[in-house]
Amino acid sequence: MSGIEIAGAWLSIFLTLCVLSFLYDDNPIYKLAEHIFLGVSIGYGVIEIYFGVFKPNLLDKLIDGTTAQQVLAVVPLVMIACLFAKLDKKRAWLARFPIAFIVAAFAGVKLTGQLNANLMTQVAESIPNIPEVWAEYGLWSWEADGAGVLSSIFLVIGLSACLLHFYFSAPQSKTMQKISRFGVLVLMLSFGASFGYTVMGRISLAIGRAQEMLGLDRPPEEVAVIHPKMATLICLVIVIGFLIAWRKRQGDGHEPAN
Amino acid sequence: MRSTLPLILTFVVGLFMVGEFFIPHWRYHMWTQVFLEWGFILAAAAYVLGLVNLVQVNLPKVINKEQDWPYKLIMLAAIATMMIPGFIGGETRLQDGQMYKWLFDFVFVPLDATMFALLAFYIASAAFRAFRARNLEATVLLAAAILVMLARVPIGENLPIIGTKLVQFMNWIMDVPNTAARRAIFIGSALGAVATGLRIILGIERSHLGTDG
Amino acid sequence: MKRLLAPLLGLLLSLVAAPTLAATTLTATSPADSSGENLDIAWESSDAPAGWAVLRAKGAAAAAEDTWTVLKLLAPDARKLSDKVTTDVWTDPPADAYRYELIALSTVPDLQDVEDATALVRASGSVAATATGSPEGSWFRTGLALKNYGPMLMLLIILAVAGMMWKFTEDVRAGKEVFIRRIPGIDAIEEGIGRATEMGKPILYVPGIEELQDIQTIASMLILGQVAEKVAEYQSDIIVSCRVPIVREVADEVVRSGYFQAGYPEAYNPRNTRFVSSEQFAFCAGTNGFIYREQPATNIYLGRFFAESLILAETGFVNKSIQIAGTAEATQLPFFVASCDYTLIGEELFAVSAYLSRDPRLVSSLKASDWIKVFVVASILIGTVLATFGVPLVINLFSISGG
Amino acid sequence: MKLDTLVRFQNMDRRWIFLGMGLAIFLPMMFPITLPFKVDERVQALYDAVEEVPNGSTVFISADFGPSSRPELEPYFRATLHHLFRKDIKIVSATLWPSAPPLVVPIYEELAERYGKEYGRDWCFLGYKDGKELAIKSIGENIPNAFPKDHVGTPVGELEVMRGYQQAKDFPLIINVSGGAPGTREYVLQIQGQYDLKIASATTAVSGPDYIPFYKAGQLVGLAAGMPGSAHYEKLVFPDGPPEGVRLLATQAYNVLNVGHAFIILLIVAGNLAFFVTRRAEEQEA
Repeated sequence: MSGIEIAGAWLSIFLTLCVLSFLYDDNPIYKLAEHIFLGVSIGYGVIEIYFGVFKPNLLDKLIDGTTAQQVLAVVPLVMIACLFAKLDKKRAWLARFPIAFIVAAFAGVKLTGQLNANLMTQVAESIPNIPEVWAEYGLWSWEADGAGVLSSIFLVIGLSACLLHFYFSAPQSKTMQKISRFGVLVLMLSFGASFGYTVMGRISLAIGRAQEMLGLDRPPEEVAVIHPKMATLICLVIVIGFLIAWRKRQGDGHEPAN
Repeated sequence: MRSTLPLILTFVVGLFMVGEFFIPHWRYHMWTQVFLEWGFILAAAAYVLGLVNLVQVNLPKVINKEQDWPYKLIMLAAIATMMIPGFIGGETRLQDGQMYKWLFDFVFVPLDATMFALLAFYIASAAFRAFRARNLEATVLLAAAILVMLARVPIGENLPIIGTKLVQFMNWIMDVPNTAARRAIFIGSALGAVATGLRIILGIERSHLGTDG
Repeated sequence: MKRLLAPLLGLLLSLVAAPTLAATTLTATSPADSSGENLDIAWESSDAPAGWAVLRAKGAAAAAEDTWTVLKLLAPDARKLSDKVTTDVWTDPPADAYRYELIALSTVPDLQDVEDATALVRASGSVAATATGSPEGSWFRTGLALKNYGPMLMLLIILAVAGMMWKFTEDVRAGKEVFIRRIPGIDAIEEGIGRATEMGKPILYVPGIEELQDIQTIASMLILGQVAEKVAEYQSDIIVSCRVPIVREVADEVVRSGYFQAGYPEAYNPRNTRFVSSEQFAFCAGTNGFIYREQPATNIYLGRFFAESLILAETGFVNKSIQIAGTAEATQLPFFVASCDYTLIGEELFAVSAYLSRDPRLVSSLKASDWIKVFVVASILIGTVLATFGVPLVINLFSISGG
Repeated sequence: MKLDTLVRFQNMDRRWIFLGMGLAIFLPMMFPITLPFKVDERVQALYDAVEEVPNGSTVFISADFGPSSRPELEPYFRATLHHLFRKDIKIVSATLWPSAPPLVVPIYEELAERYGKEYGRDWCFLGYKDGKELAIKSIGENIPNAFPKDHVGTPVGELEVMRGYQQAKDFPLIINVSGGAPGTREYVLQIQGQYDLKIASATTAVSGPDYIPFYKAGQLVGLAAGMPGSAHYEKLVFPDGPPEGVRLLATQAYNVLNVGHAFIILLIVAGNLAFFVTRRAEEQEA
């Protein structure tokens, strides 16, 4: 492990704590980390898009592509020129052509893509084979997590009710209101369940950060040179010390946003 | 011309791309592929405009020493600090020993992961605040959340008597009502997408094309 | 004639090939609804060699400059292979016909770092069967060969929506009123703009974090146009925070035209339509900064969101902003529901621009989707009944496969 | 207890909650507790799908995760590599996430070395491809076209493991380690149905519920979601505990989650109790 990597490991722990200080309040040390993050991420995005898309798909084709590729690459070049015309107020209208092109192309391809994947397939999958379900699970089977005819019917009715909840162009009759309410309840059940399901993932992320700060994610030989626990402790003292000093300077009158 | 031509372009390109699904022939697909590639190149080129926008927004703040200007300066400097070694490193930029890789590993990654990890805290405070049994809908929401949270970890599973049933019931919620709700959202969005797509292709929605004649 | 030929042919074959391999037959057929780049290779055999190898050459008849490629080595029980005849149609367009050789391997060769794989494979076994096939591209996908009526139904739905949009627009023009149910979340957008104006604070608009190719982003851009127009009418400010540069450029155009529509083209400040960062959490941190430091009175999140949804919404809550969110991203809806004042669920997002504008042509598209929705619900219910009696008609109607 | 205190409790400064959450994560890491758990049916299906792949054949792994989803998915990723290499299954891998290569390549190299697997013959990594859904489409149709070279610049034609694997349907199984979009949803929607592919997914806890309908509909052959998914998979791959030099990070973290969940549940319950007491009091006053 080189010195520069050890320095990197310490820096990364320090930056982690800077971001966590946002949990207390928006503060200068967080703002510093935030703006470094913004800058680095923008630079990263530009570099990756240049080497990932721009160079292979445009520059390389223009320079060493076949004739067909070179001719085809001229079109996006012209469109880029039109897009950049935005910078000049008088010619800004030229940018409408590339924007029209890109919006239309993606809208067109997504139209069938969504229809295929999110409507056709989902409907086809939503029609249960009740005799088969009956033969396999009966009315309700705890062992199979509640699979059975009851659940199949619930699925069909719940789906229909949710869909009808999104019916916009008619006043809701009494029956429709009831169906719609049932649809909302099914939606809420799903949202609550998803929320609960997600909590785990979010805590896992924090565990990941804690594992790094305590050095649990590294082999012992690296821990021996980096001393992550020590780094965490020192950085923690610096960050907390800074926060106290900053709060004092702000005076007692300042009520932090909670 | 300034407003009609973009509409014609929209119609022709949009219709052509709808055809992508219905016409499988490779002679057609070779062109739809090219169109999409052009779209990606165009989106990539817009990064230059994005940078211009960033400088336009932030540089005047630095020059006029507006509030928070030192941070804006740091940000602009950080952009350069990342971009220069990136271009110098070229194809090898992500190999060990490159400055770009070092910045990625020790600045970008921890900041990114910690920003994400803030969610562990926010999700707790959001749950505490929002999950109050004010009415039937809210009660269903909260009951489902608690049940799933409990059944998802070994504590719930190991509860005496109800443990196994709890996990089975959670799976039922995920499999049945959750599937119903999700499918309804998928199907609804697909319908919305069709309507939106058609409105664009047919030129009914045109706010993205400007209006100043 | 046939009776006479068969034994003759058998005799001929037995002279050419080893007698044990006479039982192997090879076919190369073009799949239905294909792009014309694929051939399905299948063989039947009673043999049990150590493995199979399939070789391919271009053209229907043997030629001197034939180049054979080893496609794949397969396990003894394999009986089929789907071959893609070209990997780049621009430089190597599909030929009219291809020849295939099936080789029954006596030993499985190791082709790692081998110069002439074809020779090695040939030396490791004997030709069991040959076949010729022509890849045929289809110019129209019907799905009928597989009893999938999905593609046809899809075309029908698209045409029906377009047709209904035209019909309902005509109805409106003729004076018929189209009713649209109240959607509180959308009404809240207008209230939020009014509130921001009263407080003298800006409005924050986040069009999701997806690329422009996502239909939710496109829908959000269309809504932004309506919102900007309202903001301009109220003489308030709108900050648009974008993750994707091309989205910022479109947003810029959309907001500018909204201000123009409202009659205040000079009031638009392009610096308020911002590119923040293309990385998800950096974008999130930057947008958080806007919420903390520019104190918008109303935050509008419409589009496709991911994990940043809750960070943004919680920061907005602390800032005491009115928050309206809308997305079709099911995973994030729970967080918006928990943290925002109003949440538009799924399809409601796509209804916003029509609802806000009240343009009869847009409103008519809502009514058209409603009809398709009724058709879908009816299909599911009828399909379930039919399937219970063993009739899979509706399932076939919605099935899409092959390609 | 005073009513006033209960009202204040309901609107308490959220930083107390943050502090509590921090402790709920930190303390059990310092003082671990372990509880037994059963393997989920969907994870079992995922494991069985890998078991069904004949020894010696080749699977495709799309490793689509980044630093942010790494804690949840890296343990699964490692476990499945142990599983595949142990079974002598070859691997062709690629990613749609730009931040994935620096993360996954070292893991491949480490485990390939452990099992004596050779690059190019037993496994290969084709690197990152931009284009999201479009890239997935080309994986479905034409892998050599999407990835003309591997991550170190070798033309794919020279990789023996790639011979005969030109499109997704050539693989008996596709494993998608999916941290979000683009990921399993896009794989299923873009190419699963069209080519009738066998796709298995390991994903984050957040995406899990989204993919269950796919599993139910048979569009996925198996599904491991979040830290529990990874922990369950670790248990299946190493039923008798980890061998020398292997750490089961997910199993360890799974137990930390217990406390985090319990903390949030307690918060919600306490919040609601306070809410009911104050509301009743308000109703009585009114």
